Amino acid sequence: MTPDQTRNRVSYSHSSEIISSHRLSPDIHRIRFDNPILANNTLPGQFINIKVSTTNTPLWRRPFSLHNVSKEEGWVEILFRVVGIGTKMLSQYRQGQCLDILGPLGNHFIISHIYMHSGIMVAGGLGIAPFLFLSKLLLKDKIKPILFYGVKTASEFCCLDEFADLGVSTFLSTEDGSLGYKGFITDLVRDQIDQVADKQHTTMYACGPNRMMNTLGKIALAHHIKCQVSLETLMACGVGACLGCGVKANSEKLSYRYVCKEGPVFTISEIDLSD
Amino acid sequence: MTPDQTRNRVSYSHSSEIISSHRLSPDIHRIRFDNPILANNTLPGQFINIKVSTTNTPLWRRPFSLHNVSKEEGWVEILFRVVGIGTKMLSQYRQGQCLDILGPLGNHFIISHIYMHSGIMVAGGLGIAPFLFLSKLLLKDKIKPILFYGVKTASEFCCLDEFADLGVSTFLSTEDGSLGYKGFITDLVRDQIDQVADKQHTTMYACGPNRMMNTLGKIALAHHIKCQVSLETLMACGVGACLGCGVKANSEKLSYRYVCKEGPVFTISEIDLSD
Amino acid sequence: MIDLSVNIGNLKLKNPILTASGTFGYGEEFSPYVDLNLLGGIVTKTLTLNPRVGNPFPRIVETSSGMLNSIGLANVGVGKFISDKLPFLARLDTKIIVNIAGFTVDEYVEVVTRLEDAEGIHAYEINVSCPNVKEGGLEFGSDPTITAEITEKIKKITDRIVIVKLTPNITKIEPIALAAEKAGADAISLINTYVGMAVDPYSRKPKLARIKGGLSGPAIKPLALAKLFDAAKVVTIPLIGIGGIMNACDVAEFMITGATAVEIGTANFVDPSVCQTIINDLTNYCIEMKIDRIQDIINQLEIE
Amino acid sequence: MIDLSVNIGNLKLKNPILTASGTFGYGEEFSPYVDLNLLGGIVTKTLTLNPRVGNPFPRIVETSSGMLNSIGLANVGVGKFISDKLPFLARLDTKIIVNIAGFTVDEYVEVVTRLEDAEGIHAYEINVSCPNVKEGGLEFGSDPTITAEITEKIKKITDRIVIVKLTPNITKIEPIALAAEKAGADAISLINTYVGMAVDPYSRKPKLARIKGGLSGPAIKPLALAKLFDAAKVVTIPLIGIGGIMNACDVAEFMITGATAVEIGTANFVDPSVCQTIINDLTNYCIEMKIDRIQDIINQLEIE
Ligand SMILES: Cc1cc2nc3c(=O)[nH]c(=O)nc-3n(C[C@H](O)[C@H](O)[C@H](O)COP(=O)(O)OP(=O)(O)OC[C@H]3O[C@@H](n4cnc5c(N)ncnc54)[C@H](O)[C@@H]3O)c2cc1C
Ligand SMILES: Cc1cc2nc3c(=O)[nH]c(=O)nc-3n(C[C@H](O)[C@H](O)[C@H](O)COP(=O)(O)OP(=O)(O)OC[C@H]3O[C@@H](n4cnc5c(N)ncnc54)[C@H](O)[C@@H]3O)c2cc1C
Ligand SMILES: Cc1cc2nc3c(=O)[nH]c(=O)nc-3n(C[C@H](O)[C@H](O)[C@H](O)COP(=O)(O)O)c2cc1C
Ligand SMILES: Cc1cc2nc3c(=O)[nH]c(=O)nc-3n(C[C@H](O)[C@H](O)[C@H](O)COP(=O)(O)O)c2cc1C
Ligand code: FES
Ligand code: FES
Repeated sequence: MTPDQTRNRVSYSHSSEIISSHRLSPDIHRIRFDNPILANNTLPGQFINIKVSTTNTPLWRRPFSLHNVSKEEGWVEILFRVVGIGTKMLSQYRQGQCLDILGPLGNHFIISHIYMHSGIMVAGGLGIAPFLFLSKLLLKDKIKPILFYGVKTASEFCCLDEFADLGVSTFLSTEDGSLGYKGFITDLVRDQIDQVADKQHTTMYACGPNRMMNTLGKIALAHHIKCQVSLETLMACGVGACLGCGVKANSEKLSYRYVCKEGPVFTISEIDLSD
Repeated sequence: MTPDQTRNRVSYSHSSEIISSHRLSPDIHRIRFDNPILANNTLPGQFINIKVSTTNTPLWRRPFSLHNVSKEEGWVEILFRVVGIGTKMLSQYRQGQCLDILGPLGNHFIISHIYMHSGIMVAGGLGIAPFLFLSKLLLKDKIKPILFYGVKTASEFCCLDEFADLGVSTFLSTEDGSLGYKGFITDLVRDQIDQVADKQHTTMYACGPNRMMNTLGKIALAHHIKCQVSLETLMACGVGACLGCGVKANSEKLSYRYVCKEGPVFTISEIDLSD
Repeated sequence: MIDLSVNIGNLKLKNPILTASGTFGYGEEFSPYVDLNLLGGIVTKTLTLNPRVGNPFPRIVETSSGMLNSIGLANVGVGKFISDKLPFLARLDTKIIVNIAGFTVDEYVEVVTRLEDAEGIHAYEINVSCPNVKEGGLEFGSDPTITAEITEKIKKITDRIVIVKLTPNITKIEPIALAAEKAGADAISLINTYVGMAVDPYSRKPKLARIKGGLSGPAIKPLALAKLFDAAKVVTIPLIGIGGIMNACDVAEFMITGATAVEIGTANFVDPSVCQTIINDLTNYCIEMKIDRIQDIINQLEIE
Repeated sequence: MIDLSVNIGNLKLKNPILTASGTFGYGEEFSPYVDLNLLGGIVTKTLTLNPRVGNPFPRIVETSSGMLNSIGLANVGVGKFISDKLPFLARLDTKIIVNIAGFTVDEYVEVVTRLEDAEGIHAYEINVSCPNVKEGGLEFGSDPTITAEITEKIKKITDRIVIVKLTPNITKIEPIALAAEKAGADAISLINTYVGMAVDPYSRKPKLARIKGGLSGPAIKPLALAKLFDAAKVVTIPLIGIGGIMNACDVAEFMITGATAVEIGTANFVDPSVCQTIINDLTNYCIEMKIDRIQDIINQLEIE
């Protein structure tokens, strides 16, 4: 399926019950929602837009990647960091409470059975969120998942157990050297890329800070590896109406791509992350 | 102590933990807060002003009478009906969560040991709230508490057990006749007033809809009974600053009394409830 | 049966719920969330003569009960609208109101001229909140004379309903509303966004690339209502209320104050199916209030 | 040590935190909640020549992130202020700014004349948002000429600092700000409340007895900031920012945009000790930002 086709999929808004809410570290939380329709109609890279308050503050919904999904059990999970009022409120909801969820929204990572032997996921910080879901799909398609995952300091790592249980090959980095490679994850990717994958038969998936993804794009280009990046911007609507979520397109004439509708996943060559 | 003296008491604002929150009927709730300072410094008729949300909606605090207080155990209780967004939010907080409470605010019912043998409390609907606290104080002062309590239909009665346990003589009315006297509580008061109390040695305390209190005022006047009423108005600040909580004073020249500061308890003759 | 229909001049709307320009795309974006045929009408994103990519980012900021936007009239341009967007809209069983703007008076006229040849448009909404290039960027709509001039010139070249959408960024709305009425406007819609800004106290930068933007959402509802009240006192043509409407009670507030219809803007971002919810709830409101026709509440503010 | 002091002309404030007129009573009301001596200054409730009971009730309405008020300048009148309220204020170790208004130009002058004899006042804040009885109730402050006239006449009779408090209910703030500056104002404070209204959809009545009132609170912060930005571009006298400030970050936003000091209004209702909290947090903000003097952020908006 191409990203284009998913655009016409129906997306739903309805009240979903919280099945569980866990604090994984002081500021990272995981919430599981009961929502069979959503669980059955989403692909990795897509996101949901959650109304976190019952009042007008905060006014906008808050977007989160689908982190983990069980079609069988009919639930979806998000993984998030508390960074402001919306995520704070979200972290305080408890099992049994209901939230209004809109989704699935946006396009998704593209997996190609035809040429892919492996998929290289590169996560910076909370960019890890969509990759548990993606790993599962890669495995289902018999494609080897490889994860590069960088954070500032070791305590920020999430879900390492889950990735290990799935048998994902994992390369870690921390900026302070407290675990794994000391430095940026992009440097580790550059070091290891020749070893880990057959460049013709792999795709790189990246999610993290724009600077990280911009650097990765260059690495991918230099190595002739296909590269898809998942972007974050401010979003008022999430459905393509407000025109608030643009990124510069990689084109001669100034133009923009809208992340909620044309993304959040882009081929690196489509967009310009240079500033 | 006169109402005037209490005005200079210190009132505090601080975060109080919810010890318990119970739903007494579909729309009536009781919350107990841990707050020893408040419990030790308040008298019946005073109120607290609660910040029910952590955001700017709703913006104002919400005022509630002190319903029940334990100096010994250091807690205070409010009794409230869910009527809008603020009370809805309040009803959803759970044990262990904290809310910012400002109080005690306002003046209080005056109990006079000198002449009082009994105190007649007249409650309409949620006007019952302050009378549990008041009953306890009357009893402590060896003054007989008598309660007239009217609601629309029997299911709306609250705390009847508590009043019974204290030994408060209780007269009930419902508009639909489902329990007690059928009709308005003011009619029941008019019927019974000669029997229940020695007019020279009693005070009437009233809390409920303005119309009820206006009628009561007339009854009290006709019978030469002292009458104190507790009023409700919209309140932006609760501390005498916004000038939003006025009621007409009973004076020749138009003037207002401010409920949060000069009230909420007034001698019926001070104010004009006629419209 | 509750009758929700209202009339804007000779344009009969199924119900008073229109979508506000710039908050509902070209309609299509909302088809997964709303049965578009249920709407009173769709007001499309402001069209300009030429396509516009819009302002640099960030273009949006969330504020307390509101948001700022400086989208910069990004739109596909009148040509592409007619070829790519209008066919979808024209097939719908609802009224299509095309919002237009220009950077000179002539551009306003030119956009309408181009649209006159196209089918499926029921009305124009004239966005006079555009910066007037000749007058140093002050909004056209802050000057009654220019507002009248634009209205008159457009009325001359079309038989379609002409709605003039006013800016609230003015001392008094009355002279502008009167000027639009005198110039032949069939209706007035009000209001567009209020000029606002926001600053990041840490980076010390404005939160919008273009520094200032337009405030919308429930924060401005009391202001919008007061402007409507003022306009309702002086004009007799139908008024369309806009500003911070989130639910059916808000709609009733505006209609009671003098609006014949309303437009729903920012609320669509919070809940893309809100218009449908509001239409349902409006029926319930009528039932609760024992009203057969929603029309009966228009301008029924009770003042002592 | 962080230096929070700022100067309004030759008036040195301990810190930029003032209380807004009408939201802090005559100071005394807040003594249980705030150590008044810690404040940059106290701006008192608008005084008029004669005492006023104010408007009928309801006078206040809560709105989304804001509130409407139509208190109607209820106040004790200048005489009783001097005898009953000022003695308490004069004993405090903070600056006392007395806000005044009139219903004619002469009344403004008369109120100041009366206050000139009293001790303990550091500055006047002139509330020009009053309805001008002669001009059919339009606010004095919407006319630059009248604003200048009031300012000039008051400047002539006092050596105290004169701050002119502007209304936001105007198309452009620049001409009024310039008029006040040219007429000799030592500083400008902005803004007063925005005209708004609210309706009860069930009773169909306005929620305020006087129909319209003034909107304040966080809802209007983006609007107030934009007005401040506009004024800061044209005048050189110090500006005092007002509108929706709830916390120290908001204070920083206003100062970066051009305010030398700020006034805290509606926030006092939500939390009567908010001014003290803000002063503390402002020190923390400076530490976090590695700034020694809060003055250094004034007008430091970074624009590309
Ligand atoms: C498609 C998409 C998927 C996302 N997936 C995840 C996820 O899986 N897990 C996760 O933790 N976060 C994710 N985010 C980011 C998340 O939406 C924001 O962290 C959240 O909206 C912040 O809300 P808040 O109210 O807590 O913060 P605010 O109080 O609104 O803001 C706090 C800070 O965060 C910044 N911020 C706010 N919203 C965003 C945003 N959308 N993108 C970047 N910065 C922002 C603000 O500028 C501010 O500095 C995603 C964002 C997008 C657009
Ligand atoms: C001194 C005082 C003591 C009070 N004690 C109690 C009490 O012990 N128990 C209790 O249940 N309630 C009490 N109230 C009333 C209580 O404060 C309101 O019910 C509450 O503020 C409503 O908040 P809300 O957000 O749920 O309603 P909103 O959404 O704000 O309003 C819902 C409806 O309630 C009305 N309303 C709102 N505030 C008040 C108010 N202060 N007075 C009257 N009507 C109001 C509104 O006009 C509206 O019709 C007291 C009020 C005062 C002033
Ligand atoms: C993101 C955004 C874009 C807008 N674009 C336009 C526009 O192109 N033309 C226009 O006339 N109004 C535009 N508006 C203003 C709305 O149509 C409406 O007048 C305003 O938002 C107030 O209504 P609301 O509070 O319901 O949003 C826009 C508003 C928003 C929030
Ligand atoms: C209840 C109330 C009463 C007010 N009274 C006055 C007044 O008497 N004089 C005056 O100049 N401003 C008055 N104001 C306006 C405030 O001083 C301030 O300019 C405005 O509220 C905006 O600031 P805020 O959003 O921080 O409240 C009043 C505001 C409120 C809310
Ligand atoms: S978030 Fe509104 S268009 Fe993308
Ligand atoms: S509630 Fe503000 S003065 Fe009483």
